[in-house]
Amino acid sequence: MKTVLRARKILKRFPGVVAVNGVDFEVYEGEILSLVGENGAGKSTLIKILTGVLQPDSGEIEVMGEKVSFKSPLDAFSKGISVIHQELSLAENLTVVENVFLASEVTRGRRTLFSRVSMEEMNSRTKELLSTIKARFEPDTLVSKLTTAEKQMVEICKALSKKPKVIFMDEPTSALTISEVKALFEVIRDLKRRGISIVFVSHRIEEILEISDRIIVMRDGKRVATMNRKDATVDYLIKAMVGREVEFFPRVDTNPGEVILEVRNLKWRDRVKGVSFELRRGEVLGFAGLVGAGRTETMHLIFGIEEPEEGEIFIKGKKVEIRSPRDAIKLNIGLIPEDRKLQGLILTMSVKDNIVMPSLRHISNFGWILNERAEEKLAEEYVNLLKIKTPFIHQISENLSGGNQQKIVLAKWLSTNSDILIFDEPTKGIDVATKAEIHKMIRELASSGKGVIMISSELPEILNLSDRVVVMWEGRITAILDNSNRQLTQEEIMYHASGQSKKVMV
Amino acid sequence: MFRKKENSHRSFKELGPIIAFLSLAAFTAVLNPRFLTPFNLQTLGRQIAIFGILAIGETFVIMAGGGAIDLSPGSMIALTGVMAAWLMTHGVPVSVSALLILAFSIGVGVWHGFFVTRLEVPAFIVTLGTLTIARGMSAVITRGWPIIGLPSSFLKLDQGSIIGIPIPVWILVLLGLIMDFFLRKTIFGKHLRAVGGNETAARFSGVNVNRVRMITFMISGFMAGIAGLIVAARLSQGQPGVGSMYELYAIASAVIGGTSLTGGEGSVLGSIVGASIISLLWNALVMLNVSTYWHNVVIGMVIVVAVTLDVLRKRIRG
Amino acid sequence: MFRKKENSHRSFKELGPIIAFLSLAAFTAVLNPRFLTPFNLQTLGRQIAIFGILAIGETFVIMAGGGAIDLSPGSMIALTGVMAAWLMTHGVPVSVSALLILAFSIGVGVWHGFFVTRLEVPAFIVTLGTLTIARGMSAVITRGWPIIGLPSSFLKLDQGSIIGIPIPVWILVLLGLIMDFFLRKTIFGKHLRAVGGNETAARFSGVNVNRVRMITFMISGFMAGIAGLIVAARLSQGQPGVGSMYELYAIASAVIGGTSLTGGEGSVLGSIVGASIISLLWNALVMLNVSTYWHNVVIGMVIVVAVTLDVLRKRIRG
Amino acid sequence: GKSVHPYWSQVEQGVKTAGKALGVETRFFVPPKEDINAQLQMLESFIAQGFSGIAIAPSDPSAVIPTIKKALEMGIPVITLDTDSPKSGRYVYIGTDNYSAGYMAGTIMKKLLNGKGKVVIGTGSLTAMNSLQRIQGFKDAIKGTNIKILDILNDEEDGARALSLAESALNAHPDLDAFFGVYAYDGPAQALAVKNAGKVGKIKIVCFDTTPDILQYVKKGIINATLGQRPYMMGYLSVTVLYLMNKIGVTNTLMMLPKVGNDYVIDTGVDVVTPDNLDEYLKMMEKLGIPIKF
Ligand SMILES: Nc1ncnc2c1ncn2[C@@H]1O[C@H](COP(=O)(O)OP(=O)(O)OP(=O)(O)O)[C@@H](O)[C@H]1O
Ligand SMILES: Nc1ncnc2c1ncn2[C@@H]1O[C@H](COP(=O)(O)OP(=O)(O)OP(=O)(O)O)[C@@H](O)[C@H]1O
Ligand SMILES: [Mg+2]
Ligand SMILES: [Mg+2]
Repeated sequence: MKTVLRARKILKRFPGVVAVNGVDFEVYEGEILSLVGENGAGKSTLIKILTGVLQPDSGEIEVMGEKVSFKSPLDAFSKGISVIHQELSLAENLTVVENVFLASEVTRGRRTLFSRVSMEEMNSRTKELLSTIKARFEPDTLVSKLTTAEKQMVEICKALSKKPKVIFMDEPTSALTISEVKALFEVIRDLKRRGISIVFVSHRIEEILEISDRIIVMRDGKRVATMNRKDATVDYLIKAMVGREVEFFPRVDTNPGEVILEVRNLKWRDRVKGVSFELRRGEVLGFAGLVGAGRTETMHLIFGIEEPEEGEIFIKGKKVEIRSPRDAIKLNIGLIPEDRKLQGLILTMSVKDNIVMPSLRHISNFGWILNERAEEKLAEEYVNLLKIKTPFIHQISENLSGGNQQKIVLAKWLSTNSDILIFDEPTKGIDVATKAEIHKMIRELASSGKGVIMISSELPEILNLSDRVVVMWEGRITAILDNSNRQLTQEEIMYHASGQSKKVMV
Repeated sequence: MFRKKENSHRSFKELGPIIAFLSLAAFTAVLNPRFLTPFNLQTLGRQIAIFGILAIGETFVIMAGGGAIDLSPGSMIALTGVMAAWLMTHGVPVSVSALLILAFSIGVGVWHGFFVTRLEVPAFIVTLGTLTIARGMSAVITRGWPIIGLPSSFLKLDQGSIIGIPIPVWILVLLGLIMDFFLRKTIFGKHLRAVGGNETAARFSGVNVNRVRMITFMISGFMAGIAGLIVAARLSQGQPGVGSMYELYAIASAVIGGTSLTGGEGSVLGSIVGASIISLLWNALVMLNVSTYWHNVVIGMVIVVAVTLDVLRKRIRG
Repeated sequence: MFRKKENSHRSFKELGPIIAFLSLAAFTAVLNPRFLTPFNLQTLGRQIAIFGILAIGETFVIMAGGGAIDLSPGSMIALTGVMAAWLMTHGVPVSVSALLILAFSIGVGVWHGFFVTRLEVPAFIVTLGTLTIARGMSAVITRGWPIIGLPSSFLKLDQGSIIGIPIPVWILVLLGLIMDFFLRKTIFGKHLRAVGGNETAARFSGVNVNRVRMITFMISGFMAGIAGLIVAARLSQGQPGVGSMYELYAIASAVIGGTSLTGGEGSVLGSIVGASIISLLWNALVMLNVSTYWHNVVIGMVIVVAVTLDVLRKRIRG
Repeated sequence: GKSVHPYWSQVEQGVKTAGKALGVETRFFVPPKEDINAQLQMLESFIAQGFSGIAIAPSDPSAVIPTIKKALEMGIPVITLDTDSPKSGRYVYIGTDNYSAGYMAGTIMKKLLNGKGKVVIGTGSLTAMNSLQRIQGFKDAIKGTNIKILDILNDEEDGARALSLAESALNAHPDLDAFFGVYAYDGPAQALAVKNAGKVGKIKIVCFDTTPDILQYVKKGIINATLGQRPYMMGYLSVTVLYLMNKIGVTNTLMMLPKVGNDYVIDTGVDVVTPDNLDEYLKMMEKLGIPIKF
């Protein structure tokens, strides 16, 4: 087998951490290689080094046997190395085509900075690319108008447009639902057939086992194991990543109490078309649906991000007006938002400041003077509880790995002691072991008498955790399914999620 | 089909400012029909040219985002004018002087770009430095006295006209077309909007962010140089005191024309319309016999109202 | 342990500007020992007070991010001074006049806040409007004439001193302490940083973004009003032409002191040090007998160099 | 006019009064700050509006030449006031030019200091023509004496900065003998600085304009002399001359005016106000109908 890319003894330090600690790495031609490891293991950092975004402190890289040194992403592209970063990196103010061909624009004549770009050519090529991955939007759509999944597709198109030999995909599926993941895997297999190697990062074990030819495991910046697909099992993989066995939470019996939140006929633009449901104390209410089903928007209406055009919200039987997140917080509602970078975190602020932000009023003196000790105590408690990997709690949150950032967002809201907690894709980008911990926590929250809503695109998560499942399709609820005995199946949910039934069952 | 979409979207964005300009002009013309005399329109055109040229330069700088603005153009008008006059009165041929001046002002742009991209000094600071330094240098060179005696061939740059339209207006149109092309049709334009929209994404995609920023400052410097030459020709001299506050009006023009101060968005046509509104105000207030003491009050209000209406209009249309 | 780290981090941030200030002062004192005479230090202190007060206000506005700056303080100094003088010479008691002026300037801040938060007009535009309108209104009220005959009890506001330190300096210290407390020790301060860092995320965390922004403009307006009163007392008159360009120097002071123009970062102490550097320059250039023609050149260079060195220093330390 | 300044509002008063007396419509305009480009812009708007006469105080004598020529070509009589532009072809110049006024200030200073001493000049602009000419006149007047100019301070038309600079100058030069203030607020700023430093009487001040605060300091003897250029007269006479030009024709009007060489100049003269003649001056102003109260 030919080695397309080889790296030796890659080392990268950040203040307080050795992110990548002498890693050797190789990619063979036409293989699908999975790179796995806990949050903060160093996967993204390694990828950034191999794609020219970061420069290693030491180590060397070869492409097709030729020694290279990447000073910028452009150097890597020119050697046939493409990448889809963990954090989406699109210019939202540009159109799809403009993003896909950013920095590799097509011109008719000689290519200088002031050459006229050939929009026709780029449009038609983008159309082709979009159709190979079965995307349904037009090339001239503004990226800011797309959903997360659609943006992910744009990233894929962008990577493909470079005609690469290797594509690094850093957690491309974390924002996708099952059917989209399926479509993506089709694309990946097709690329493989065309001789392109894929390096794939994911925290979903079942995906890794499904798609990989080979698996490399990292822990604490080191490469700790390598295995072929046929040798890998779930337990073996997890043990290699975590270094110990992981306990999955046992089934807990639920006994839902009184209705704590009731929503009647919520409407907002053409995204939410009359949504009604109830949430009880002590239950986890799962929300399932395809991309764009309107789940996120519904929750935004409840949390006061947008005001509903019609409909009513009742909390503990009392009708309430929620005009802003502040109002919602006063009513003891918490929302763990979907987009951690945009909505969840203030990246320029420290881990501690982010965690305490919604609780400030409760832990400050006289309600307005900061209490540094109380803040530190609270932050440290949750850093330990969620095993947030950070050198100290005053670390700027931007410097944390993606999964650890997600944990901060969780910590922020878990620490508020809200009665109603809405999780929107809570375990996005979180490693297996921590995910199990978080699942346990969510269940415990419910048991302690809170009402929990959980939107998730990972059906196993929905099926394991929810007592009831609301399925949405195109802004409407198509079914509310009982799952108190954990008997629901993926097929059943998918059936309703594709809008094939409008019948509501309870 | 795609093209049509883009175009309809485009013409839309500048609609608000264009309406504002036309209604102001109509209002003035009704109250004082002499507003429409060719002589007055030429006067107005010359003024629009100066602000318009500066506003285009600012548009590029602002579009690159990161809070970048260029505070230097006003002072640079004075400095380049003085330098041009010095050169010409010291026997350097007109064309050579003009080229030297343009080279110099692009050089100042490079200086700005260098500090912003390599040393990561905020654009506000380095261009505020130039504002002060250039103002000071003009005084140093001239000891405050204007440099007079410019060759009459040079004065044509402002005072000449072709088919009744003053040369500065032609220059504005020409530069406007070129810059509009750069902004909308070229690789550079796409990169500029990407840098302004999401610098990290642009960098990860392989855009040479520093080069893009550098070019925006060079364009702004170049524009200030052109405006400096026109103003010198207009005044028939190198005047060290001219141009103060022009940068603020140029930035305001760009914003009135739809340029977003946080970067990524902007249009050449919009900026020219913005500059036209401000220039028109200067003219109209005299035409309408508004007491001189009230001029600033009215100008301030119109700027705020124009932008507010435009914001509201856009919001209502969704 | 964590605490110590943060503190050391803090004192550190302002170190660069403080070193710059001290070396400039030492340099001047060595070349002209008269720099250190009490009278001169009082002169310097009074000047620092004015810029310092304005710079604190700007710091709050800028920290809220979104490219917000307040261009109005310079003109507001003129307008509030003129208004105060008018009131006092029309028989309104000193304290009542002062309160009215402060209420008015906070009101102007509310006006700015209203346009920025409710109508989403860029702060640059609405405050540029005020810059122009306030300048115009001062001219309208006075026709260019100074308003004289202020009560001597009012003049103490500038000319009085306590244990040898001029009252404006005490005011600066007092306001500085209060504002530093607000910024670092209160929920408002943390919310302000959050809004400046990521407005959307702040909103999702329950921060009332509009209120935070509104308060920053009110603070800036209030500071301009205080500075206006001090300047009026200083000149013993309401002068319509005073304060032009102060806003730019105030913003520069804030940036020299470490305020990030993209929001989220800034410190009161830093801004005061920044203001001190600029005020010191005005004084030192005279002390050092630098030719007046070169003043602007030197001021521009020092501003750029001070910020550049600070940026480089921070970068080297990682 | 040139900028918003008490001086120009006195011109305006003269213009308005004359307009009323003669029954003609007058308009008065100044840019907010000295800006020659803005002034040209305004001048052109006036030409476009077809006024029957224009009196202008050019911010710069040569920059206005083409525009004045244009106006004359179009048959609009143009005269200059306050500042002249002799090469423009304007018919008359009304005023005392700033150079002579500055020269007179220098002469007074020479007398005050007995031909020996150190002076600091404060001005609002290093580029505006009136400032340059006043300073030039001053310098020429003290040429050959033992009076030394230590520094020229530019406050950029900012009164507060003028004060700071004056104070700094006092600190920097303990042996300073006198200040010369070029713009209206410079004299009071210097007077205040001298007063605060407790150097009243030790430091002489000569300055320009007759705003109430200046006269107040003259009364207290802190300002030793101030020069008034009679802006009211300039405004009044300008309207009168333009009125005549329209009524009886340009040539006939010119015949009645004082001829200097080949040129026509009405010298409005300069008032020198000192503590000794202050009362006299105030009475005269009252007679002219522009009482100054303080
Ligand atoms: N710019 C930075 N400054 C400081 N530390 C950093 C920086 N970038 C990454 N790190 C640290 O390096 C370590 C590795 O991070 P990396 O992002 O590579 O993890 P990862 O394996 O991709 O994790 P995840 O699964 O959560 O995405 C983490 O401890 C992280 O905090
Ligand atoms: N800012 C926006 N502009 C235009 N359309 C938007 C915007 N935000 C969301 N949409 C659209 O609204 C629809 C509903 O989106 P929403 O995020 O509520 O769905 P969802 O069910 O939460 O999907 P996901 O599973 O991706 O979270 C989508 O079709 C999306 O394209
Ligand atoms: Mg990662
Ligand atoms: Mg969603």
